[in-house]
Amino acid sequence: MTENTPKAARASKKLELAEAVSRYLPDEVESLAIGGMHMHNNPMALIREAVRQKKRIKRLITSPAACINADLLIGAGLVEEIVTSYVGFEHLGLAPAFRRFAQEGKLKVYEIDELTLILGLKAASNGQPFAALSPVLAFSDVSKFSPEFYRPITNPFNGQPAFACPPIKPQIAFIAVQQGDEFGNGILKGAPFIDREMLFAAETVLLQVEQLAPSEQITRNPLQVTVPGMKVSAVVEARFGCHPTSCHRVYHYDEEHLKLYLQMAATNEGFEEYLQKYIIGYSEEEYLKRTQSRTL
Amino acid sequence: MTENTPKAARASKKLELAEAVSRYLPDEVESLAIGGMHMHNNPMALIREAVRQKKRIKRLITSPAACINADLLIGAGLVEEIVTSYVGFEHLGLAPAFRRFAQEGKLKVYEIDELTLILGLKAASNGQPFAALSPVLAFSDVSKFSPEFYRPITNPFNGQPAFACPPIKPQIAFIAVQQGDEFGNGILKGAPFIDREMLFAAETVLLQVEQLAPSEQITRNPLQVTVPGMKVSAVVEARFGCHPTSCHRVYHYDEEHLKLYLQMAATNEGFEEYLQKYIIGYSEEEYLKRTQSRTL
Amino acid sequence: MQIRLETIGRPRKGYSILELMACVLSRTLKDGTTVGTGAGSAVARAACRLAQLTHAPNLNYLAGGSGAVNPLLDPLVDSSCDYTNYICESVVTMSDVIGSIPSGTTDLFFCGGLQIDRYGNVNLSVIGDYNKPRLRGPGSAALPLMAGARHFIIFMTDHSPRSFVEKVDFRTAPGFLEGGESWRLAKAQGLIGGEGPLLVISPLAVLDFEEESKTMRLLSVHPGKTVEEVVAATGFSLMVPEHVPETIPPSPEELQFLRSFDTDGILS
Amino acid sequence: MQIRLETIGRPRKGYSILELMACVLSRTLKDGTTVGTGAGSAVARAACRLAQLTHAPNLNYLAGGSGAVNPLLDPLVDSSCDYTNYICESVVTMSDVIGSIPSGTTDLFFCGGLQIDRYGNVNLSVIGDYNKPRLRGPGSAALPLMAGARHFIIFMTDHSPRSFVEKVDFRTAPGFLEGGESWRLAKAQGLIGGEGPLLVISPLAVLDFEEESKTMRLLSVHPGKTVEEVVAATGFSLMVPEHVPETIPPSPEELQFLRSFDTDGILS
Repeated sequence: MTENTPKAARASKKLELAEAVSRYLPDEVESLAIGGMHMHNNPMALIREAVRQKKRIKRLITSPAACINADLLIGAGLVEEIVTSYVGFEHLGLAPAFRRFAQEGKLKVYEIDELTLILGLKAASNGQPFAALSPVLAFSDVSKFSPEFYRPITNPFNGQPAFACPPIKPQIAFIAVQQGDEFGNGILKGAPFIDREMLFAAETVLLQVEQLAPSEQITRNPLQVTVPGMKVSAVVEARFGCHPTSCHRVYHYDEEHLKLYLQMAATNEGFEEYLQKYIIGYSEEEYLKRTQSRTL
Repeated sequence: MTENTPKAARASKKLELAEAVSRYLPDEVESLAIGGMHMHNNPMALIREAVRQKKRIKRLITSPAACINADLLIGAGLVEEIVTSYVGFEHLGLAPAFRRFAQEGKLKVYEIDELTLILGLKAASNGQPFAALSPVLAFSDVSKFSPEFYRPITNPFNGQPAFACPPIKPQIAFIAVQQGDEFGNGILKGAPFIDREMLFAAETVLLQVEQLAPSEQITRNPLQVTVPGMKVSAVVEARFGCHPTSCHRVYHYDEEHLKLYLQMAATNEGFEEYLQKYIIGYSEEEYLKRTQSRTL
Repeated sequence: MQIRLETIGRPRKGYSILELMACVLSRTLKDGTTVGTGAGSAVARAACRLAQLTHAPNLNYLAGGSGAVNPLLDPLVDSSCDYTNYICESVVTMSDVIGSIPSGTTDLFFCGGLQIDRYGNVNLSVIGDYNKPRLRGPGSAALPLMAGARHFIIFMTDHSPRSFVEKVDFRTAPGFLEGGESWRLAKAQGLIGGEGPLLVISPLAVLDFEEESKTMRLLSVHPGKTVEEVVAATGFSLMVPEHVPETIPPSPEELQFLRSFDTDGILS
Repeated sequence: MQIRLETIGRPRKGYSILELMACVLSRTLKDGTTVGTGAGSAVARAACRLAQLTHAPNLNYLAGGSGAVNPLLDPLVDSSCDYTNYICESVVTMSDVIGSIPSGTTDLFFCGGLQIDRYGNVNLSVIGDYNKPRLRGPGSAALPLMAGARHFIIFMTDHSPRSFVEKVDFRTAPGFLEGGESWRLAKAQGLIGGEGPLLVISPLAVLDFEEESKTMRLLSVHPGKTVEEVVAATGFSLMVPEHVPETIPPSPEELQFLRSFDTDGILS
């Protein structure tokens, strides 16, 4: 293929973290989807930067199981409403900011089941008018309390009741991958969770890459490159960018730090202290130094 | 994990080709889904065996692009109706038996677009009452001529028209993979096409494996084992079992033989001659010997 | 990170309550079936793996949203989505896992809750008013789909009048609705695919549901617990048969298998 | 298998009609857009790759149902699902590819047909009666979704009164329906997401659609062909502007790039 060299160079999508967030996120984000599940593969560098830049989010859309990714944005007072199936810290406990804001009526929660969330995203990326849902959902209170996502319809084939969920089409999605190139091609080395569903449904995708590598290297086995560059608007390199959550096959979650967060975020004051101690005014490099130092 | 050895042995799902087809296919199959796309990864060994055993198929369900997999069953007079988006030989020409049977009114064709086919399969595996389809399909005649798959409905969110496709739930699916173990765990080394959608929608899956290997070897990198054994009823080893179609990363399609088939299958007599010369009364081993000998 | 030095070399005398629960659950799992587990379900995963190692070599199980099929639990870890779960046989998508509930292709699911009522309805969402709750729980996960699940087992980490309540504040997972009559009506209308909750396990007891009325019934009390304790810890009137046996404790063999993969002592 | 010994060392004088078509199509593709190709679309794939190598380095393209993104065409092959297409950048699912048509996330699709009419409606299904056709074609593929595609280009391998017809026997891909009025009505109702067919290319000519009436219009005739030939080969009254230029032939550079990856001479 030596004679087969393009005449013009391709544009790189690589940006600095702050630049990517400030360029692609309006100050009032209509809807933001955040990838990862539980304490794994959360795009935390992007999320911390959104906190630093105080981007307000009208609607936060999570994967079927959100964790500190959602909790941090909520605690920072940036989120008006959330579409989710679950926000928690799995075996470590409940999500403190989510809990506090919801209990104080300061966060509108659209609680929907995991399948509806996935099918809503798929309806967006497949250009479907809505996702048809099983009538069994009538027996759960989610269909009563989040009626926007469970519109009663009739199954035309048997006359039985069913539900319709509108397409869930995030304005922006934050996704973290282990490896990627400057054109936005990404490799999910571990679990894909529903990151692909999110990025195909979203209008604009910001890709956080643990390790940026030359494109020839990333695309050597294209079958494992399941995040296609064409869906990605900006690529940000962020080593340990999923911290304190895990980055599958690269590092484990930092249970100690997650527990510290849970403790501090239990009150408004503690949460504010957490932000001041680790995030606001600090670069990602400084964040990592500070969180790894046990003597601060 | 040495102390962690199961008390009882797991049952193998490995069967001889003839045994698998005779045990799992009734003489009148309600619906059969066949994997692969175009002249690639077609589960031909299973299909030839269904022809040998003269299994009648009420409804044949293909991937978005069927080839000789569908044409052979149709030419053998075994298929009553077909649900498909495309039956052809891509750059090599039209599908001769499909064409002849349809033109003579001996085959009911439910022609549907590719997305509807995929969404119908997904509706089955996701337990959805139906798949909601875009109103743009009203402008294509497929929605008029296959009304069973395009039931007019109203989008409850905006009052616009839309369509509903019923779940497509095959009774049996034939799927070919490059590598697998005796428990039905399979690795799609090349394109997955819509083989996974089919096998998740089907009640019973027969897995044709190019190369059977010990389970420890197959499951060494579980992330590439995307055909889970739990969905598979029987595993059949069939070397060159996709011939004359390709088996991605193992062998190319046999263009010479496909052209020979196209020529012979152009008439009823020629098709019958093809069956007698290569399939009926011959084992798969004999089939391969005969097709590879250019002097028969 | 997450190295549990304190558990290495811990004494292995007796058994913990989580080990007992894992053994009891394991025994209910049938060979050849497919079982789904969810978030924070180390006990459920342990039960599945234990069943595979003992009486159910052909059982298949899914580790929650990870999509991992038949993790070897090498070793057992807390998080359902931990990469360790990918030491397994195959991997399916999240949508494959969740879709298999309403499609009825997974035979049994495990689920947990903050509250459960006498008919097996489960609440994992809110306590108090939905829009300004006294306690905001994590949320529904896959629980609303349980009316489509063929069977499900409810795992309660607390057994007190706060968690075993007369009526759940929010019905996340539908159990037998308002009891036998309402259940049979919904079944007759063809709207419910599944068979309802099969079993409830708590730190005190094993319970199921009486066939006709679908009210919760005491099946066995764990060793060291009494019927009276269970009744007092239950916020509704529990159906108590005349003879309530003791829950069969883990056998030495069960414990040996369990600890062969729970080397970090997650269940201890 | 499929070794084309006869093409090795073939003379490379002039250019073939397929090479011309690939060059013309390539020039229509805009940098930074995403393009979808379908079954048996070696020319469309070649056009996309050529565009990447010349004026559109940031163009992305999909090789049909293979889900392969940006195949290097190393070398160009006939089948859209050939494994050779996986010498590429990334791989998406079939559903990702097809879903991107009605969702409007792919900017342009290529499609072909057995018949096309004056308003750009395309038939790939049947000629004659649907239930007992004179000719049973391969079938719809993704063509019915074209009313949702942002743009599409129609590639015709035959240009004769049999293929360019007054009215298609079966409307597989909707073009501008029954012309400008019907099109504007459907657009006004919000039922059509796309902008309709952009261009038609045949072995004789390049054509587009007049803005108001949406009837097919001759844009250029290929070198060596005449306006009269094109008109005679068209089964409906074609809109012919006063001055019809000649299709610009492949430049030496275009041919050099094209043949750098078409080493098997698929387009020769």
